[in-house]
Amino acid sequence: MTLNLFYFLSFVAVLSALMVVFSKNPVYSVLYLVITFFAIGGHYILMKAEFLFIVHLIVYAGAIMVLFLYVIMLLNLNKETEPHKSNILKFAATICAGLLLMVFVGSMKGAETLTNARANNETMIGNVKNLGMVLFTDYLLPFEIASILLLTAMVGVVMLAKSEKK
Amino acid sequence: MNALLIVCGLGFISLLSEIFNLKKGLHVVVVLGLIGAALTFVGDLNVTTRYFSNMLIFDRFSVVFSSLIITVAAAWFCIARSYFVGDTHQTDRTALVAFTVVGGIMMVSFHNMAILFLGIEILSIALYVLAGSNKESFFSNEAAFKYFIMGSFATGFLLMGIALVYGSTGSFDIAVISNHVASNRAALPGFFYVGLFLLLIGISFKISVVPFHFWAPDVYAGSPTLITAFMSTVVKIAAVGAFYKIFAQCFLSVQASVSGTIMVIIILTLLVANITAVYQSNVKRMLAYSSVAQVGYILLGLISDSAMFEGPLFYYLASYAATSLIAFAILERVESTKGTSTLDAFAGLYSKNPFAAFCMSIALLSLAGIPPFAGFFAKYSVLSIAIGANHLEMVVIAIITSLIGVYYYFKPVMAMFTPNASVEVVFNTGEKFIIGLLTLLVILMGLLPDKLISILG
Amino acid sequence: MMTIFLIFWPLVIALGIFAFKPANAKLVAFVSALVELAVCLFMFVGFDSRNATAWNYQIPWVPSLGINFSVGMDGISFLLVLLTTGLMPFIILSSFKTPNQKPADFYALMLLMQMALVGVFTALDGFLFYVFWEMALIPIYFICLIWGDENRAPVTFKFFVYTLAGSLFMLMALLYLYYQTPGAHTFDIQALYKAGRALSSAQQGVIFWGLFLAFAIKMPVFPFHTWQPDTYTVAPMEGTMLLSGIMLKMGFYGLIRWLLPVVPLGVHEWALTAVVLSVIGIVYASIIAINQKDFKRLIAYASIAHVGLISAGVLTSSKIGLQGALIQMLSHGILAFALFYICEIISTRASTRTISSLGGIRVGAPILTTVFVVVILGTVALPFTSGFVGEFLLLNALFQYNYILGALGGLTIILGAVYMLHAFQYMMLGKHSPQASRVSDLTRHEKIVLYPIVILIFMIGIYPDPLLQISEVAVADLLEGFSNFSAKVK
Amino acid sequence: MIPIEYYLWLGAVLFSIGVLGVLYRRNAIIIFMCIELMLNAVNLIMVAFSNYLNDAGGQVFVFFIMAVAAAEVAVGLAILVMTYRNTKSTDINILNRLKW
Amino acid sequence: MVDIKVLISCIPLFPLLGFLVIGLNVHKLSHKTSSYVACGSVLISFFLSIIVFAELLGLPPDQRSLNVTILRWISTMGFSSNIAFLVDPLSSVMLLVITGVGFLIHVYSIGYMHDDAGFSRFFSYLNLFIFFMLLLVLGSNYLLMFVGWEGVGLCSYLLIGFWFKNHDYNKAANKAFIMNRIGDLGLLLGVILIFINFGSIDYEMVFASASSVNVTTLTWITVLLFIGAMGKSAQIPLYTWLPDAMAGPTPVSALIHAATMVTAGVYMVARNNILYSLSPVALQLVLVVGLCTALFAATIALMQNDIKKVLAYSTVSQLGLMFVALGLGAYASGIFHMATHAFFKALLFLGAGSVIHALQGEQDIRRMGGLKKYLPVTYMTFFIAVLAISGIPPFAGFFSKDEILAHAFAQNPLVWGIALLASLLTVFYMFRLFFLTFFGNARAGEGIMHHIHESPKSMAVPLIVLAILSFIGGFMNVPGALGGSTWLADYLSPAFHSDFAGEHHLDHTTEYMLMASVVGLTVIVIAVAYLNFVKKKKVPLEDGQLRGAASMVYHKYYVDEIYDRTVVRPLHWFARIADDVIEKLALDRLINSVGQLITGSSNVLRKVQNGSIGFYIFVMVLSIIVILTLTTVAEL
Repeated sequence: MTLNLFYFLSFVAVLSALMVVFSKNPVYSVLYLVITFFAIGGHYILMKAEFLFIVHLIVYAGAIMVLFLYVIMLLNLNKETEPHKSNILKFAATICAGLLLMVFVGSMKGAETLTNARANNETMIGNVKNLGMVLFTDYLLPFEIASILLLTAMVGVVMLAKSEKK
Repeated sequence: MNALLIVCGLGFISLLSEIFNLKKGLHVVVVLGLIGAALTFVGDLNVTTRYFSNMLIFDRFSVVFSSLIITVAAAWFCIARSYFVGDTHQTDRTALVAFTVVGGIMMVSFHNMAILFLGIEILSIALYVLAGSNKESFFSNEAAFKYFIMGSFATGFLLMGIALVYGSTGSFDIAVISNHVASNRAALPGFFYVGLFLLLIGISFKISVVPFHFWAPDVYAGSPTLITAFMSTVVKIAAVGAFYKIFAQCFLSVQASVSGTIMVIIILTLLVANITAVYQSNVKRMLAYSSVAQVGYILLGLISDSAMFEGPLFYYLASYAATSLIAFAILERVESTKGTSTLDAFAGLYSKNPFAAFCMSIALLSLAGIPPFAGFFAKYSVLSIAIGANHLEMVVIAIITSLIGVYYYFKPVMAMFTPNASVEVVFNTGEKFIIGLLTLLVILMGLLPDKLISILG
Repeated sequence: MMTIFLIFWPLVIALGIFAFKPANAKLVAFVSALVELAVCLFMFVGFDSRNATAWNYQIPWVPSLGINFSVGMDGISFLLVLLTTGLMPFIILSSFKTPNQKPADFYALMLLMQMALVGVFTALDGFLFYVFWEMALIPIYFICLIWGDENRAPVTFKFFVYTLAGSLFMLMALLYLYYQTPGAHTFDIQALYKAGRALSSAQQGVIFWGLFLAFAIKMPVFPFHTWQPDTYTVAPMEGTMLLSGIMLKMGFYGLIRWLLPVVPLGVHEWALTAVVLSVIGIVYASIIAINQKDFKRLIAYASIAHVGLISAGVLTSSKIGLQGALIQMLSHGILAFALFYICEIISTRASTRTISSLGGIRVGAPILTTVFVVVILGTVALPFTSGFVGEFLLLNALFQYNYILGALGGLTIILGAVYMLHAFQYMMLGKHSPQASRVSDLTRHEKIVLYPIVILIFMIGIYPDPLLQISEVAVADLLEGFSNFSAKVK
Repeated sequence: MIPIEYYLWLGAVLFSIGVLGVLYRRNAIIIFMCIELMLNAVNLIMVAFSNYLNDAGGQVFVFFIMAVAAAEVAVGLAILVMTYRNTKSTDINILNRLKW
Repeated sequence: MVDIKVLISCIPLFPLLGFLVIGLNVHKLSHKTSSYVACGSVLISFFLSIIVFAELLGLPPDQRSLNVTILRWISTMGFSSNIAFLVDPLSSVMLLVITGVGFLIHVYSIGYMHDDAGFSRFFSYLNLFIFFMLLLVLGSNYLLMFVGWEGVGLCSYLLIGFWFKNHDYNKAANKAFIMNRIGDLGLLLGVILIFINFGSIDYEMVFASASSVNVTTLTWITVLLFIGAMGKSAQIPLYTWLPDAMAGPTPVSALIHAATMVTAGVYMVARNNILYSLSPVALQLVLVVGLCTALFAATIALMQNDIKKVLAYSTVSQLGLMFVALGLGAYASGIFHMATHAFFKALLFLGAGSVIHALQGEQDIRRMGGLKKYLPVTYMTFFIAVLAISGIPPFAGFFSKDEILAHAFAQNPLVWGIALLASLLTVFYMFRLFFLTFFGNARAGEGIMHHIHESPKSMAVPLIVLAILSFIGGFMNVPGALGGSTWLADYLSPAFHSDFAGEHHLDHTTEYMLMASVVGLTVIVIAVAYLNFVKKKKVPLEDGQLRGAASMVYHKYYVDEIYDRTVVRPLHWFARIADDVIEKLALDRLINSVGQLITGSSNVLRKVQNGSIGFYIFVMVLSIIVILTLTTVAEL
C-alpha cells in the first residue's frame, strides 16, 4: 500500500516537475510547481514527518509560490513572451541533465550498507515535540541565526524593490 | 562569540539608527564597533571555546580568521566611506555589510554544517543585494542578477552535497563526520564521494575557482567598486577559510581522493584566470580575474600540505586583503573622478598624484609577487610548500602563470607612470591615511612575515 | 655591524630624502653616497682577508622557515660592494645636470637600488639573497619607466619580466636545495652548499640550470640577452649606468657565490655548455656591435661581449678565472659608467646618437675626445688600463680550460677594437658635421666626474695588486671545496 | 517500508529536472522556480536520510533550508523586479553586457 | 754614483714624464717648450742608455744581465708578473737604437712639424711611443713586453691618424691597429701558453727550463708568438697595414714604421731564441715567412710611385730579410741588420720627408725629379742611405746583409738564391726611386718648384748624423773574413743561448766569392737602373695605363682587395645578418612571440566569458558531471 502510494506520489511529483519546466506560461509553471510541492509533502507524510509536511505546505505553497504568482502578475508576465532557446541548446540541456541524473543514480546505490543506519525503530522523530526538542537545544544557534538571515533578506528586499523617488 | 554578537549588534544598531535618525555618527560607530569586536579576541588566541552544543568552535584558527575578517572589514569601512555616508540607504547598506561579516565569521568558525550553510547564505544573500545596490546602474543590476541566479544554483549543489554527506555519515557535526570518515573509510557508500565533491564544488563556487568562476569577473566588474573590494577581501577570506575547514579539518582523511581533482582545478584556475586577465583593459575586471587567480595559488598550497599551510594561508589572505584594499580604494577614487576604470583612467596618475601612484604600484607589485612586499612572501610560502610536497610540475605552472600575472599587473603601472595630462584625483586625508597605512602594512608584512606566518600551525 | 650600516644607510636616506626640498635631493643623495663610500674605504683600509668573518652579522628573520638575516663580506663580496659604493657617487654626480621633474623620487630610487645591490653582494642566506636580488629590480624598473626614452614602457617591461622569469627559476632551485637541508630546513649558505653537494649528478645538473638561467639572463649571456640592448637604449643614462655598471655584476656574483660552490658536479657536467654559450656570446655580440648605428646600442652589445668573457672565465671555476672576473667586473663597471656618460654628453649636445651623423667632434672638444680615447682603450683592454688586467686573467683561465674556446674568446680583443675604433672614428674624427659642431668640450662639472674615472682606469691597470689581494683568500677558500670535490670525481 | 534508494532516486530525478529547467529556460522566474525544485529535492533526500538514520537533525536542517529558500526567493524576486524596471524583461539573455 | 738600477728605471721614465708634461698641457705649452721637453727627455734617456751600456760592457760577459723590479703588477693565484726591467746585451743594443734614432727623429720633427696645429700633441705621442718601445725591450717578462707591444701599437694608431680630419688616414690607423691586434692575440695566447707550461712568464725562468717542455708545445708557443711578430713586423699575411700606415707624418714613418716599432717582432724572436731554436718547425716557419715577405714586398715596391710607399714596401722586405736571418738561427745577424736598417731606413724616410716637405706634400715620384740641385743635403744623405741599403761596401747594409746571405748560403743555397733576388730587387727599386727623385727633369709644378728650398737645420742635422751612422754602422760587426772582430755578435752572444749564434761554417774563400758575386750583381743592377731612369729618362706610367702582370704588381697583387672580400665584407655581412636576422627575427621574435602567444590566447580565452548566464551554468553543470563521473568511477 505505502509502496503504491509512493509510486503514485512520485509519479505526480516528477510529472508536474517536468510540466514546470515545459509549460510555456509561467502561471502554469507555478501551478505545476504547487502540485509538485504537494506531492513532496505527501512523501513527508509517508516518512512520518508530519510537522515538516505542514511547514512545507505553509512555506512553499503558501508563501513562496504566492510570492511567485504575485511577481508574475506584478510584472505582467502571464503570457508566452519568453523567446525560446534554440533546439540544439534545449537538446544539450536535456542531455546534460540526463547525464547528471545518471551520475547521481549510479552513485546512489549502497545506501543499504550504511553503517549507522538505525531504521525501522518506531520512535517518532518527525513529531512536533521531538523536533522542537532538537531545534531548541542542539540547533538553537542556527535557529536564532536564521532570524538574521531573514532580517538580511528583508532589509535587502526592501532596499532593492523600493522604487526611488527621483 | 562576543565578536559575533557585537557585529550582529552593529547590524541592528544601524537599522535602528534609521528610525531614530542617528545616521550621522553611524559610520564611525561601526568602525569602532568592528575594532572593538576584533579586540574581544585578544585573550582568546590560545583558548578553544565551544558554543551551543558544538555548533560554533572558536579555536585558534577561527579566532585568527575571524579577527582577520573583522579587521579587514573595519579597514574596508574606512575606505568605503563614500559608499555609505550621504546615501539614502546608508543604514540598510551598513546593516547588510555587518550581516555579511556575521556570515563570514560563521563560515570560519562553524562546527556544524547547519552553521556553515547559514553562514554562506547570510553572506550570499546580503551580497546579492549589495552587488545590486547601485540600482540605477544597468551593470549593477546585471551583476546582482547573475550573482543571484548562479549563486542560488550553486547553493542547490552545496545542499545536495551536505545531504549526501549527512546520509552517509549520519551527522552534521564536523567532528563526528570527520571521525566517521576516518574510521569507516572502506565502508563509505559511493554517494559519500558525490556528496563530498558537491560540497567542495559548492564552496568552490564561492571562492570562484575555474570552472566555477564565471560569475566572478562579471559580478566584480558590475558591482559598485567598493563592494567589489569587499567581495574580494572579506568574502574571499571567509570562503577560503570555510574551504580550508572543510578540506583540511573535516575531510582530512580522504584528502587523497580529492586532491587529484583539485589539482586539475588549480591548473585550470591558474591558466584561465591569468591568461584571460592579460587582455583586460578594465582594471576592475582585471582585478577580478586576478582575484580568481590568487585562489589558484592558495589551493596549491592547500593541497600540498594543508596542515603546514595553515599559517601561510592566513598570511596569504591577510596580505591579499591589504593589497586589494589599496588597489580598490585607489581604483574607486580614479573611477569616480574619471568616470571609467579602464587603463586610460590611470594614465599619468603619477604626475598628478604621486602618492596614489606609489601606493597603487606597491599594491600591484605585491599582487604580482615581487619582493619585498607581502604578496611575494605569500606566494613564496605556497611555492615552498608545493616544492616540499614534490609538486614540481605544479610549481612550474604556478611560476609561469605568475609571470603572466606580472604581465597584467604591470599594465596599470605602466599607464600610471606614462606622462599624460590628466585630471587630479582627490583623496581626502582619511583615505590617504588609511591607504598609506595599508601600504606600510604591505611592506612591513613582507619584511617581517614571521609573526604572522607562524601565528597558526 | 659595518655591513648592516652599508646596507641600511642608503635606505634611511632614501626615506629621509623626502624631508628635504626637492631641489636639494641630489645633494643629499650625493652626500649620502659619499658617506657610504667613505665608510667602505675605511673598511678597505682595515681589510684583513684572513679574518673576513669579522663583518658577518646574523639575526633570525623568519625563524619558523629557517630564514636568517645573515650578511657578511669576504673579499669577493667586498670588492663588489666597493664597486657599488664607489660608482654610486659618480652616477649621482653625473645626473646633476639632467633636468628632473621629481628629483626626490629619482634619488630615492637610486639609493634603494644601492641598498638592494649591497644586499645582494653581502647576503649569506639563500632567501635573503633572493629577496635582495628581486628588490634590485624594482627601483631600476621605475627609473627606466619614469625617466626613460620613447617606447620605454614595453621595453622596460620586457626587461622586467625576462629577468624576473630567470630569477623565479633560481627561487625554485634554492627552494629545492632548502628542502635538501637536513633537520629543520634552513637557507644558510653553508647548509645549502652541503645540501647541494650531496645531490646526485643529475639533480645537480637540474639545479645548475635553474640557477644559471637566472644569472645568465641578468648578465646577460647569449642567447638570453635580447632584453639588454633595447633596455640600455631606452633607459635614462643613470639607469643604464646602474644596469651595466653594477647590476649585471649580480649575475657574476651569483655564479661565483651561489652556483659554483653549490653544485660542483653540475658545474662539472655542464660548465662546458655554459662556457660555449658565453664564448658564442662574445663573438656574436662583438660582430653585431659592428653593425650598430646607435652608439648607445653599440655599447650595449659591447657590454654583452665583455660579459661573455667574464662569465666564461668564472665558469672555468679556476682561481685565476675568478680573480680575473672580479677585477674585470670592477673595470667594466667603471668603463661602462664612463662610456654611457660620454654617450650622454654627446647625444644631449648633438641631439643624436647615430654614429654616422656625427663626426669631427674632436675639433671642438679635444678634452672630451681624449677622455673618450682613454675609456675606449680601457674597453679594448689595452695594457696598463683597467680592462687589460681582468681580460688577461680571464683569457688565461679560458685558454687553460680549453684552447679553442680560449682562442675564440680572444677574438674579443680584435673585434672589440674593430667596433670601438670604427665608432670612435666616425663620431669623433673626420670633418666637422653640423650635429657635431654643437658638441662643446667638457664642462667643469663633467670634468669632475670624468677625471677621477680616467685616473681609476689607469690606477687599476697599473697597480691592481691591492684589489687582487683582497679577494685572493676568499677565492681560494671558495674553490677549495670545489676543487677537492672535482678531484674526487676524477 | 520504502527502501531508502527509492527516495534517493526520486530526489535525484527531481533535482535533475530542476537542473534541466535552469538549463532549458530563459525566463528568470521559471529558473527561480526550478531552483526551488532543486532545493525541494534536497529536502526530500534529507528527510529520507533523517528517517532512515532515525536522526532528527536532518529534518531540522530542512527547516533551515526552507528559511533560506524563502529568503532567497524574496531577494531573487526583488532583484528581478529591480532589473525588470530597467530592462523590461525577465529574459536572462538580455543581461549580458558584462562579458569578456 | 747613482745605483745603476735607478738609472735603468729612469730610462723609460723620462719619455713618460715628457709625455705627461706635454700631454696634460697640450694647449698651454708653446711649440718651443714642448719640443725641448720632448727632445730633452729622449736625450736623457739616450744618455742613460749609454751609461747603462757602458756599465754592461764593464761586466764580465756572463754577468751582463741586470734585473730591476719596480712594482708587483698582476700577481695572483700562482700567476705573477711584475713591472720589472731586464737589461742584457740584447736590450741594451735596442735601447741605444731606440733612444738614439728616436732622439734624432725628435729633432727632425721640430722642423718638419713646425707649422702644424697639433705640434705639441705630436710630440707627446712621440714621447709616449718611446716610452712604450722602451718598455717593450726592457720588460723582463712576456707580459710587460706585451704592454710595450700594445702600447707602441696604440701610438702607431694615434700617429697614423694624426691628421684626424681625413678619414682615409683614420682608416689606415684603424687598419694598423686592428691588424696588429690580430697578431697581438697570437702573442697573448702564446704568453698564456707559456704560463700554462712553464708556470711563469719571466724570461729567466722560462729560458732556464725551456728544454723541459716538449717540442710540440714549444712549437705551438713559438708559432703563436710569431703570429704576434707577423702583425707587428708586417710579415705575410699581416703586412698590408704598413704601407697604409704611411698616412702618418713622415717622421712617424721613419721612427715607428721603419726604425723601431716594426722591428719589435725581430727583437721578440731574438729574445726567445732559445725557444725557437728548440723548435725546428717554428724556425722553418719564420724562415719561410721571412723569405716570402722579402721577395713579395720587393716585387711590389718595384711598381710603386709613392715615395713613402716604396720605402714602406722596402721596409717590409727588409724585415723579411731579418726574419730570414732569425729563421736561419743567425739571431745576431738579424739584430745587426735590424740596427743598420734602423739607421739607413730612418735616413731614407727622413730624406723622403725632406723631399716631401720641400715639395709641399707631393709624394708621387712621377711629379718629382731633378731635385739634386735644390736639395743638396737631402740628396747626399739620401744617396748614402741608398748605397747602404743596396749593400755597397763599406756602407752599413753591406755588412749586415752579407752576413745574412752567408748564413743562408751555408744552410741552404735556395734560401740564399731567393734572398739574393730580393736584395737585388731592392737595389733596383731603391735606385729607381733615387734616380726618379733627384735626377732627370723637374716634373713638379711651377708653383711648387718656385718655393722649393732645402730643409731647416733641425731637419738637416739628423739627416747628416744618420748618414754618418749608415756609413759607419756596419763596422760594429765586421765579419772575420774581412778581418773584423764580429764585435756585436760577441757582445750579444750571452743573450743567444743557441749553439751557432753569430757564426756560420763557411770558409773565407767561399765568403769572398759570395761577397764578390753579390756586389757584382748589385753593381749591374744599379747600372740597369741608371740606364733606364737617368739615360732613357723613363718615367713610370700614369695610373690605369698598366696592363697584365705589371698592373697586378702595381695593385699590390690585389691583396687588400682579397682581404676585403674574404674577411672584411663577410664580417660586415655577417654582422648585418646577425643583427637583422638572428637577433631581431629569430631570438627577439622568439621572446616576443611568447608575449604574443599569451596575449593571443588571452584574446581567445576571454571569449569564453561571454556574458551569458545560460552558458555559465551550462559549463558549471558539465564540469560537475565530469568531476563526478571521473571521481565516482575512480572510487567504485
